[in-house]
Amino acid sequence: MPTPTIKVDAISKSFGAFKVLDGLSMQVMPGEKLALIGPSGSGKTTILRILMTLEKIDGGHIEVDGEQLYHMERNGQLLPANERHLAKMRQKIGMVFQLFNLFPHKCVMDNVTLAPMLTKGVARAAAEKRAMELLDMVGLADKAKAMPAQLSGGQKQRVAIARALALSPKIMLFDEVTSALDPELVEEVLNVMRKLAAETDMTMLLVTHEMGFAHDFADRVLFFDRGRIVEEGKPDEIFRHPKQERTQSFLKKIIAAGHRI
Amino acid sequence: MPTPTIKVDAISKSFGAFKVLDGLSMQVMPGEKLALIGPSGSGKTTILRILMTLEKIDGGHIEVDGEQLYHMERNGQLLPANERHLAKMRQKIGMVFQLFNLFPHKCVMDNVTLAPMLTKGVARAAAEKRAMELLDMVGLADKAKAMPAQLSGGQKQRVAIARALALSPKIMLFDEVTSALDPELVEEVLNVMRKLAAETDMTMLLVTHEMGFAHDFADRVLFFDRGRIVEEGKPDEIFRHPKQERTQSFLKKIIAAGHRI
Amino acid sequence: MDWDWDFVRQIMPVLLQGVKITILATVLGSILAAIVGLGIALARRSSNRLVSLGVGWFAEFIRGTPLLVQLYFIFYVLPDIGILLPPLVAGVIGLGLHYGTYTAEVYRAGIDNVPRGQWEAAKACNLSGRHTWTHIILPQAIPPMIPALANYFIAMFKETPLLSAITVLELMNQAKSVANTYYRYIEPITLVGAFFLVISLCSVMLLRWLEHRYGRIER
Amino acid sequence: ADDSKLEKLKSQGFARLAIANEPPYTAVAADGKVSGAAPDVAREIFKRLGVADVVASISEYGAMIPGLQAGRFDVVTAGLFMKPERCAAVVYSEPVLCDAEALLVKKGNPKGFKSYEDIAKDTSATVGAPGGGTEEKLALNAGVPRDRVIVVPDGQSGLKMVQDGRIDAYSLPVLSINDLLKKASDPNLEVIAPVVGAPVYCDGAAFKKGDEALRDAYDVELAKMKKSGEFAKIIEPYGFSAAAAMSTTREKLCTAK
Amino acid sequence: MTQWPGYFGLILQGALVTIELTLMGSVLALIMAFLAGMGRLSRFFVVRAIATTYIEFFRGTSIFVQLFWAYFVLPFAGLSLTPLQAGVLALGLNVGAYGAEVVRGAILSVGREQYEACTALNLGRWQGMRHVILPQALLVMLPTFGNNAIELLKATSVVSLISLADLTFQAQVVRSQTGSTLTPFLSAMVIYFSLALIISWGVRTLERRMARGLDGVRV
Ligand SMILES: Nc1ncnc2c1ncn2[C@@H]1O[C@H](COP(=O)(O)OP(=O)(O)OP(=O)(O)O)[C@@H](O)[C@H]1O
Ligand SMILES: Nc1ncnc2c1ncn2[C@@H]1O[C@H](COP(=O)(O)OP(=O)(O)OP(=O)(O)O)[C@@H](O)[C@H]1O
Ligand SMILES: [Mg+2]
Ligand SMILES: [Mg+2]
Repeated sequence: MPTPTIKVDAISKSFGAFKVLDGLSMQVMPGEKLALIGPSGSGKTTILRILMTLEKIDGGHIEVDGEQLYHMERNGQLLPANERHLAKMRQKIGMVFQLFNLFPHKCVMDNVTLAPMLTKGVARAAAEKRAMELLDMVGLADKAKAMPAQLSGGQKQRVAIARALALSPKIMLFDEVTSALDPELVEEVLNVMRKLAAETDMTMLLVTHEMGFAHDFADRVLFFDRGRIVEEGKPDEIFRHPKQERTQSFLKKIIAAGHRI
Repeated sequence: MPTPTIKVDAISKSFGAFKVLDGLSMQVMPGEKLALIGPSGSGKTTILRILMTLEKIDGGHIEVDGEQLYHMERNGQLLPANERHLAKMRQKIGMVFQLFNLFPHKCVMDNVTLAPMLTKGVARAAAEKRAMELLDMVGLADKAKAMPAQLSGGQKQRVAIARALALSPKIMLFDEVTSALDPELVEEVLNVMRKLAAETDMTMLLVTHEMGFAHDFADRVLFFDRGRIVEEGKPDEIFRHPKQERTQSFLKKIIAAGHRI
Repeated sequence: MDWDWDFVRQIMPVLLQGVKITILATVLGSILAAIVGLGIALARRSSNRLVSLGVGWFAEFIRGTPLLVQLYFIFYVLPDIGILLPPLVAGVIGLGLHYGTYTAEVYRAGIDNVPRGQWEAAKACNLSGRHTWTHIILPQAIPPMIPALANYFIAMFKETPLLSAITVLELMNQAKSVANTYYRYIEPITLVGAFFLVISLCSVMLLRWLEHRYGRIER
Repeated sequence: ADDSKLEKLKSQGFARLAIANEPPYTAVAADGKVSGAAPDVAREIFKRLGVADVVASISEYGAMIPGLQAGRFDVVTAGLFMKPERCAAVVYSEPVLCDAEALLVKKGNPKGFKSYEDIAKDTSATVGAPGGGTEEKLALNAGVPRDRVIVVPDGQSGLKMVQDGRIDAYSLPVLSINDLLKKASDPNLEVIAPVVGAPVYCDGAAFKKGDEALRDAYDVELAKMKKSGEFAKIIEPYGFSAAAAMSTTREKLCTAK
Repeated sequence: MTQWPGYFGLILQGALVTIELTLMGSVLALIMAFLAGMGRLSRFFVVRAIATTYIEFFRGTSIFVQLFWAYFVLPFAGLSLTPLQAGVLALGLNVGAYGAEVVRGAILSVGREQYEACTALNLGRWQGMRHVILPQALLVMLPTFGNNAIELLKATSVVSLISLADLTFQAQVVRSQTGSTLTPFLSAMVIYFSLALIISWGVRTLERRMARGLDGVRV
């Protein structure tokens, strides 16, 4: 069995007195596409943010690609990671946010080339060549010179995906990337993600309320509730034959609200 | 044939150079439940806001309950309506907003009783009695003393519905009342609206992206595109056998995006 | 007491002399305030509690006491510990320090107003701290600050008459001096008012333009 | 109708005085009580005129004449020396307090000032004086350029500026400077008095134009006090010379060139 | 040798005058701020024009000039004010003009959707203002009003120009009577700062009171 790309081991995380993650463990294998579903507030976003090092953990361990994420080994001892170690580990991980978080003062091209040029010292010409390939892939080659404010939500999100890909991460994290979009614009983003899933062997973690897409896209689905994984399995198992009562009632409500699975 | 409750006659409305409504006409019969669907920016919200007198019209006429909305008859002449006339006409109409728009500094009870007490001079005791009935109806009798910030989105929206009902309008306007809610909370609001549709003979206009709900709820569906009504008919006709190409492509995209109809 | 246009003509050159000093003091004071403000804002973000709290209280103290008294202090008390400043320099330092505590708030708000998502996106792009500041945060934080900074510039301009307390011959002092020489008060003081009004109205227009130009970043 | 002002003061029971924050013309005791040569004389005269009390408020020099003109004060007794321009702006009583000009300099008078002309000649020298005061005008008339005459807000500031070397000399009437120096008791300072070529000046009580009747009544009482010696009794403890005040007249001072 | 206790008493008397000025000035400023701030949002052009003129005039000219006018020029127009009245008038009108912009900004900061909810509930213009908009706007205004009150406190130091025996003025008197510079000015600064702290503490307490249960409203 190959090393898991991500190995989360009994991590916990609280905000003040509120325990968001409670001894959570999970593993993600190389190239796996994972969907994280569950009710609001169950900790789905939090685990992605922890993997992206946007939040600290209170306890437990995380390995990415066989290396400790929040700890460094020095002379056989595990020390808390310093900023240099974190920066090194972050190279393996990219993230796309619900609200895109494009840099509003930079054009599309600069949004995509900024990080490779600054963090990897890629020359401008090379960075722009790669950026054009990526923009082409997300169908926005003609918007390279546009400012983010001139784009629709769906276009912004596709730029955000290109920007994350520009650093060639091994792992991509997607947090409800379509939930801020008009329904008509959702499809164009999902199409890009389908293409990505089909064409690359990146490991992908996806938080979503689009059960239909989660079903088609994921190799495995994790159902979260109150900071724990209540149930996991193949999409068909989870969506058609959920075992846990909590999962059943959640899916029932979602269906009643008019969503297709 | 009875007088239509709402009669919209060739109205037009522009924002700057952009024509949002373009010679739109429609009629709504007493007690009818109408669903307005269509792509983003097609003018659905705008027509509701015009009926609520939140926007002015540039041309055309609107009759509510047989009376002119934006005009007054004086000595056989049609004059632009003054504030007094508008206030009189507004008594017939209530509206529920996408973002609830509760008054955050007043408790639930005060939100509901404020308008009846101020605009109709209802005594506090009577207003509170009626408010309790309404809160009971929307399932929130126990939250009367809560502040809006302490409520979930679905609860807020139900308070907003009770608040609008407190003025006993003949017509209720709903603008995407569930689209700001977490999927799990959508159902509780739709339930209240189903109950309302079943129990009262109010005329109801509903803008929504929840095609499934529109299908079950409406007597008639209007499909908007670019400020015009492209197609209208019974829900089954529109959703199962749309005649216009524009309607077909719109519904296809919505379904592809994972919504059930 | 009647208005005397001949007198106005006669005193105009002297008053203009005062205007020059007033503007000089304002410009130098503003530059200092912009720098001091940034220093305070950064010091208050410092992870060293001693620095952030110390600077914080110092700034609060400066902000809570009148500039007039501070000017007296700088000019008349500091020499006792060997710091002897020329009047204009003392005035500029007083203005710069006092208004620096205000601009510090502007810097702070400007930086805080950059959405958290931008910091996070920068991290997700693996940018270093320095790159995040120079390429992402400051370019977004500074343009919206410009109107607020300009506002303090105007406020400072109107407080320059205080410098007369430390013998700077700015506009108000010139006017008083003229008035005391000829025992006519209405003309010089009214002219000072008119100068202030004209310059403020012009700067209000400039401000509107700045707000329009830099006020918000489209997202 | 001319006496109406005095009648008004009598009936309200007090007169409003503008005084300067400048010992020994004015002194404020630790309990806040105002005394000093100028207000003491005024208090006595008003008492004789039938006005029971005086209410003194300390004012900036620059604010005195406008305050008088605006009807804020009934009289200014603050060491405002009589000079032709001032005589045109207000109406003065007969002379009350007289004093010559002095210069406060560093010990040993390093620049050797004897007169305002000496200051004018030394192109690096600066002199401080109260804004709008007699000294400022004397210095300007002596040819000291505007930018070397520093307007100093008050005596204490002037003293401090000489101590700190900001100005080379500070000019005030002799008695004021002596008082300042006494309080500072700084052995490194020295007073040059009187300034050569500067006239002896006298102040008088200054009234608003139109209040000539009141002024005349004031003069009558003042003259009586001068004659009886009570005047000397009041002002001499403060260091002023009654003889000086009696040796000259308003007319002389107001028409001096 | 110097009778310090007595002179501190004088300084405290000055502090009382400063407090009195600050309180009365704040009341006047508050009234003017609401009148002019809401006036600028009026439907009637004339009301808007008057409010705008007032605001621009008093923000445009310096407080020194306004004080001088109130004290020395108004009497020529037959309106003779005591120094305290003139001080309160100038300070109140001046700070009121700044406050008016705060009131206006706060009213505008209440989201459009709140106005629309009022219309949809058929509340009249004034009813909506009184019951829905102002209560929310008040909370937004409060912190800035606190700052304005501190500005007013500091501005009282300039009334020494019109011979009002406030804190700064008494410090000056004590300085020239005792020959000591450091002690009176340092005491004055400490007193000013304490008063400023009291104001900001008061405002914060009030704010916390009003914000209870109101997480939805921007504070
Ligand atoms: N910075 C924070 N401070 C305090 N509480 C927080 C913070 N971030 C998240 N939380 C809380 O942690 C819980 C889990 O949040 P999280 O965002 O992970 O949920 P989620 O599963 O992504 O929900 P959703 O579907 O609504 O996005 C929530 O109750 C949230 O309120
Ligand atoms: N106040 C306004 N100023 C300028 N343009 C406006 C304004 N309000 C609406 N519009 C524009 O009018 C068009 C129609 O808007 P409307 O809100 O009616 O659409 P909609 O059908 O409700 O769309 P959605 O489904 O996104 O809510 C849009 O293009 C919108 O940008
Ligand atoms: Mg989330
Ligand atoms: Mg809409």
